[in-house]
Amino acid sequence: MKFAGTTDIAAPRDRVWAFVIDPNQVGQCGPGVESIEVIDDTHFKATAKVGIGFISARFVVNMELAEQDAPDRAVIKAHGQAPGSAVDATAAMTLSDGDAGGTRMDWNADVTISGSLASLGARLIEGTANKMIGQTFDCMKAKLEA
Amino acid sequence: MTEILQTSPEIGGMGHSVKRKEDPRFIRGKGEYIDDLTLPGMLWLDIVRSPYAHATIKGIDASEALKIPGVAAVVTGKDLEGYKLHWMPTLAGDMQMVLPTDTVMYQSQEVAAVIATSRYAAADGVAAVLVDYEPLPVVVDPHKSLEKDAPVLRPDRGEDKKTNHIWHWESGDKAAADAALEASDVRVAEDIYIPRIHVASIETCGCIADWDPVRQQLTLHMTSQAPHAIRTVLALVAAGAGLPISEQNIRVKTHDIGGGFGGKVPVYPGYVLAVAASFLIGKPVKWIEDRSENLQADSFARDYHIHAEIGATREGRIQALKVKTIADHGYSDAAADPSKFPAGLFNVITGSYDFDKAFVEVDGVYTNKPPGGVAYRCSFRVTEAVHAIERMVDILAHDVGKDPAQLRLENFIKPDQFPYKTPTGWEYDSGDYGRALHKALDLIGYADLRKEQAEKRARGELMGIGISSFTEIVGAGPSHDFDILGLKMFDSCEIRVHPTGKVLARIGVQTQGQGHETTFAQIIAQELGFPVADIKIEYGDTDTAPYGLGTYASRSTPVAGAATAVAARKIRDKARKLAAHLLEASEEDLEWTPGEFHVKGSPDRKKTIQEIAFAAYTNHPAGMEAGLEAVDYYDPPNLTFPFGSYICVVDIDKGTGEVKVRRFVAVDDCGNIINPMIVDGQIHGGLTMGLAPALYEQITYDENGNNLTGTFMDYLLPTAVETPAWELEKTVTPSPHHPIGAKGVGESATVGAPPAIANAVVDALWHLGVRNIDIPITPPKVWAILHEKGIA
Amino acid sequence: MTTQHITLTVNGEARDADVEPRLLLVHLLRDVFGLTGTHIGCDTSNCGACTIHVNGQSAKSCTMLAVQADGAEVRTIEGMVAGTELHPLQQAFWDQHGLQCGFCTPGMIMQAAWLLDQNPQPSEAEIRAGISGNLCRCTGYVNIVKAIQQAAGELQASASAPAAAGEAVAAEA
Amino acid sequence: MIPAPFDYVRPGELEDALKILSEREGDAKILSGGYSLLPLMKLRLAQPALLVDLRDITGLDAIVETDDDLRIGAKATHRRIHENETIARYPLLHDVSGGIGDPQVRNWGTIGGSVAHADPASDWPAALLAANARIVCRGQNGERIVEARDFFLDTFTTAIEPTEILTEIRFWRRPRGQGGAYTKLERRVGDFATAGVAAIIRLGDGGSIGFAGIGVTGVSDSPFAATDAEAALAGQRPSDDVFRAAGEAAAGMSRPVSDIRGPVDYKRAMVAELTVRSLRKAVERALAYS
Repeated sequence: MKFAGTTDIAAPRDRVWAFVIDPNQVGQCGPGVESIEVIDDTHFKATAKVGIGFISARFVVNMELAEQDAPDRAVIKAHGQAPGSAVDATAAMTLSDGDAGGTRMDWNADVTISGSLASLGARLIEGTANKMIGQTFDCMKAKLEA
Repeated sequence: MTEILQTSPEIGGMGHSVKRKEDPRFIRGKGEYIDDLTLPGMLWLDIVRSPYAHATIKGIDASEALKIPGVAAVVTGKDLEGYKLHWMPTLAGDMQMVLPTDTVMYQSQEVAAVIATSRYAAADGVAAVLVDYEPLPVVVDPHKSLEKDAPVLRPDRGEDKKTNHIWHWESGDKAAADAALEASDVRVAEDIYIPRIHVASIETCGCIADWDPVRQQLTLHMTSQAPHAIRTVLALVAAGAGLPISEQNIRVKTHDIGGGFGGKVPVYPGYVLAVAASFLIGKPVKWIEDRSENLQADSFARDYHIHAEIGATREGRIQALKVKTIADHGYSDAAADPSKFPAGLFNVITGSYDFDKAFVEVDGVYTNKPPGGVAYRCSFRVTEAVHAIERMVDILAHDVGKDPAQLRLENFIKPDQFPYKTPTGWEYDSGDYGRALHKALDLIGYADLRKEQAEKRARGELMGIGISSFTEIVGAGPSHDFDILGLKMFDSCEIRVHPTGKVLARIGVQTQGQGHETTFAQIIAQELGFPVADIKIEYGDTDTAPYGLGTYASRSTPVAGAATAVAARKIRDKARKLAAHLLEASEEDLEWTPGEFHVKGSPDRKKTIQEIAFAAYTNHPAGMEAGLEAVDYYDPPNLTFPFGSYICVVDIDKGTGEVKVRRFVAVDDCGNIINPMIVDGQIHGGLTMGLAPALYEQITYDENGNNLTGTFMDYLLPTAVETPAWELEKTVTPSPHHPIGAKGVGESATVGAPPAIANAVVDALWHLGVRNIDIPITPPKVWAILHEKGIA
Repeated sequence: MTTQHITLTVNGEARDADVEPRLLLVHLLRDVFGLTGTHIGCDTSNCGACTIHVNGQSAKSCTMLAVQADGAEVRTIEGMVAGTELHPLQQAFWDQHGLQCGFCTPGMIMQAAWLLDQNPQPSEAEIRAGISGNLCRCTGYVNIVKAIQQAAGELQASASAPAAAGEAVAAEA
Repeated sequence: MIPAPFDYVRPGELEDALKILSEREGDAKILSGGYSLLPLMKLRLAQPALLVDLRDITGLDAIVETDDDLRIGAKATHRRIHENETIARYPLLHDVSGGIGDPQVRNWGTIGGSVAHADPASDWPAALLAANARIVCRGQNGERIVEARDFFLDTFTTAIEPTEILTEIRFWRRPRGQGGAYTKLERRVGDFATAGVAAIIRLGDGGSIGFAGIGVTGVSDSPFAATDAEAALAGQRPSDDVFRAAGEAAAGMSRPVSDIRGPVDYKRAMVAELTVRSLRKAVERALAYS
């Protein structure tokens, strides 16, 4: 599943950049994230309860800051597993100067769901994933603008 | 074949609708299916499965699972590797993983086994095993799998096989078929996909493996259509692994089986895991798969991508056929086809028609899907063949402007052409295709329906009539051509007549609902005149039943049924000697009527078969062995070729694209009939399993190899509401080479029904320019066509 | 693991058990009480092989917890025989060849029994709709429908026969 | 398939149940018929820590008409609703209750369970939306009434608080000149709806449409009221052209996803088609009840 969008953030680009490459900050905005453990500069591990309504699963997610081209572009890869299911996602963010000293973030995400969630929840997944990605970028915007 | 004498209802030989002997236990809930068995000290096995269709296993952490109360052990591929049990052979001679050591190849593949003291603890253990995967590129489409840059899925096959191509198989004369096609006035070509489906018997698969370390005895209670073959495979695997389990100490017992349809022929990793676990722990281990595991991991059927081309004269006289097919086998060829036929009996594709020239080729391909290629109630790829030819003939008829019934009648192999040699190498035993089609046309009122269709079409309503005149090929098979892993496809029967005139017979085939306890008793009743009530049929215990290859591909009646008749005749031959002794007459002077020998011309000078049986133990002549027993291992001289003509009427809802089967007439010819009631029941069930893939069932994958039809919520078996009231008729054309003239019927209807339905739908839409719709013909497919043509 | 004590009546017999709350009713019947006539064919409440009666209503026992049946009257296929006499539905399934592998049969008979309780003279369409929650892979449903029709006729006949006899007695008195 | 472990309580009084929900806020899930919840728990897609079984709580299953309302208790099963004599005069509800799942599901599944579960393809929500029903939610501090149109927030997500229990659904009493219908498309009997459309039409003086309610299920994150379709119908005289326009409007508001039930354009077209079919029947029934 591929998703793309643009988020305009009323914060300067260097701050946005610093946020994006800081696991402790960007990690907080991951869907359902309950805890984050930083492994090194580019690797971190999170637990996240992901789902919709009362249907949810707890994932252990390994994340990697796979590409960083300061302060223009970053790619984060996530590989999450729960009993019987797995999620793999790649999110690419391209930053450019926005209006009034703000930052424009063009993003796209490629999400692959595997296992029983994909098999059994096919009719629910696309909408849910779309919403979660929207929430992630809304969260980043909110935190950066706070 | 010899003449079939009429028996009394009390004897209940052939032709009597004897009520089934197996039913009293089933209707009381006293059947004994695998999950009904509990052995003392038994443990439960449940399986951790892969969420990925293709991934590297980086690690398996069972520590949390082992903390769960009741969890006794977690077995991984690395554990099995120590015993060389991590791979096993498939019945098709390929290799399949029991548990992976490094790579998973399809979603829901077995990754580890949890053994626990209850099914609940085992399930909790499965949820607690953590497996670390690294995803790999997934190949779902067999066409893409054949491309040069596709990842090689099976590097284990060695350096010289760096391709996903498994095998190539062909039949017929390519040059002749090409030339004949070139010379044809009319050429019709079409791509036809026959999708992956699943037999989905209502009982899933399972077993209890019971290794007795003291007696060195393995008893495997399991759901198998072929218990003897399983025993031999287990013995070979054990020998390869150096385990002290040899064939005389392996007992496979099948008990009652809740439907097979081909899905219970293969050896699944779950069976081997249970055996391994029982061997390691020394206790009985039960494995019962759930429905999702059954639908996602057990052998599939079909998945043939067919390109067919037919050539004919302007008048529609069929001349040549050429077919190229890609067979998607998943990550391993685990078909249950005879060894020499990797594409099964697909080359029966010339069907009921008198082709001059034909050429068929099939290429097997690996993809990241579950292995298989088993039947779905059909004899080794016959359904695929029949669907292709019946669709092609229908398209040809429409193209040359001829009624599809008429075109068929003009191109059928004629009764006087039998035995008929096909251009792809088969010899059809007998047939009268025109008689069956005429009967079906009369029964359904074909001419009136065509009138009705014309009127409706004028009003803008969509109604279609579809015909299928199929020829089946069953009864595998003659030993010169047919084997599975070298085991020749004979079958067997052993009959023992007890002194009081009661009979125990054991057969090498197995019932999964076909009613063998009744029909095989009827064969013996027919041949020996004992009442059916006095005959007990046993099967499914390899310690007692004679060796046989099992029940699939409609082979029970053609092969084991023949063995039963021949064994009975051996007994009758001895009975004749005994009767001659008792009546003080010469054997030649005795005449047999069902149940007794009498002296020709003196009907009162007679001995009943019961009296003769008693004498076999009490008063047999000097020099004759005591007892009245016989065994026969029957090697059929040829296959049998049941056939039939089906006609289907459909109405299409223009608003939603829904197809409703309004009527369906099935005229079957399965040769001589043993039990008409059971034959009709087989046809009813077969038709419903033909309706299913035509309109509802398909195993569907997304582009990542996730199975989207892993429960009965999404894999749609028809209910009583979707299923029409089938209308049945028969013609009888006996098989000339079968001892009782029977041909077998279990699968004809599943083979013949889908093209009748598809042809009806296309017929309803032909005037809009529609030539083919691949099954299952779902409402969205029909609606998309109607929408494109501006109708919806 | 906490367990709960439940008591229930199964085929007229008082039973009790200590069960985990998550124990499915079908597993209570099969694994604890040994009543293996009730089968499991799917996990998602689609196939109906596990159909039984709970307080007179047909239910899918794989989609019900044992604790939900606490205090209930449960009837399974094993409770359909009266002494040695088959229930008219059991007899009719046998007579009409309404079963082949027999695996869906107990659930099918239980659902049919409930259906005839509700609607003693169903039409063919009502029968088909009435068993639409029960999947059969062998019979194509044709002979199941016939069996239910036969049983409906017999149940009707036996329902009216004693009443008629009763009237005769009353008249004599 | 085996559910993960959970605790289970079966309180005898509603107040007790509400107290438990407060004490275990977020952990607890209400168990009614169980036919929606238990399959998800067996697949381990749902793993509630506590089930609160409403079985022993009496008085939540009445079906009564008041001067203004038709009130259906949350625990009324689909079958009891379908067979109820009063409901016979409510053709929309009669349609819906007779077509959910299969007979066994209808024996045990309840209206309250379905509505609170809020599966995006379930049938009852469409009817509640079309009929402008009201949903009674009880908490420890008393009752609150939520309009159906404010109730279905998202997939499996409703306006019920975790500490509340849905106790009753209130429909408006059927006036003369009103009719309703529900049409669903299912791949096979017993399947979740590919799409389903509930319609209520009240004919005003002179035969024009005085009120139109359209509820749609199966083609969005949650069932929704097709307000554009309602607007297209209001004040119009019933005709196939008007119905078609309403159908197009309803289709325009749907947000289906492409899946094994069909692609997006198909599902949209089905919404239009089913809307027309439900409207035809609703008007026919309205005329028959004038």
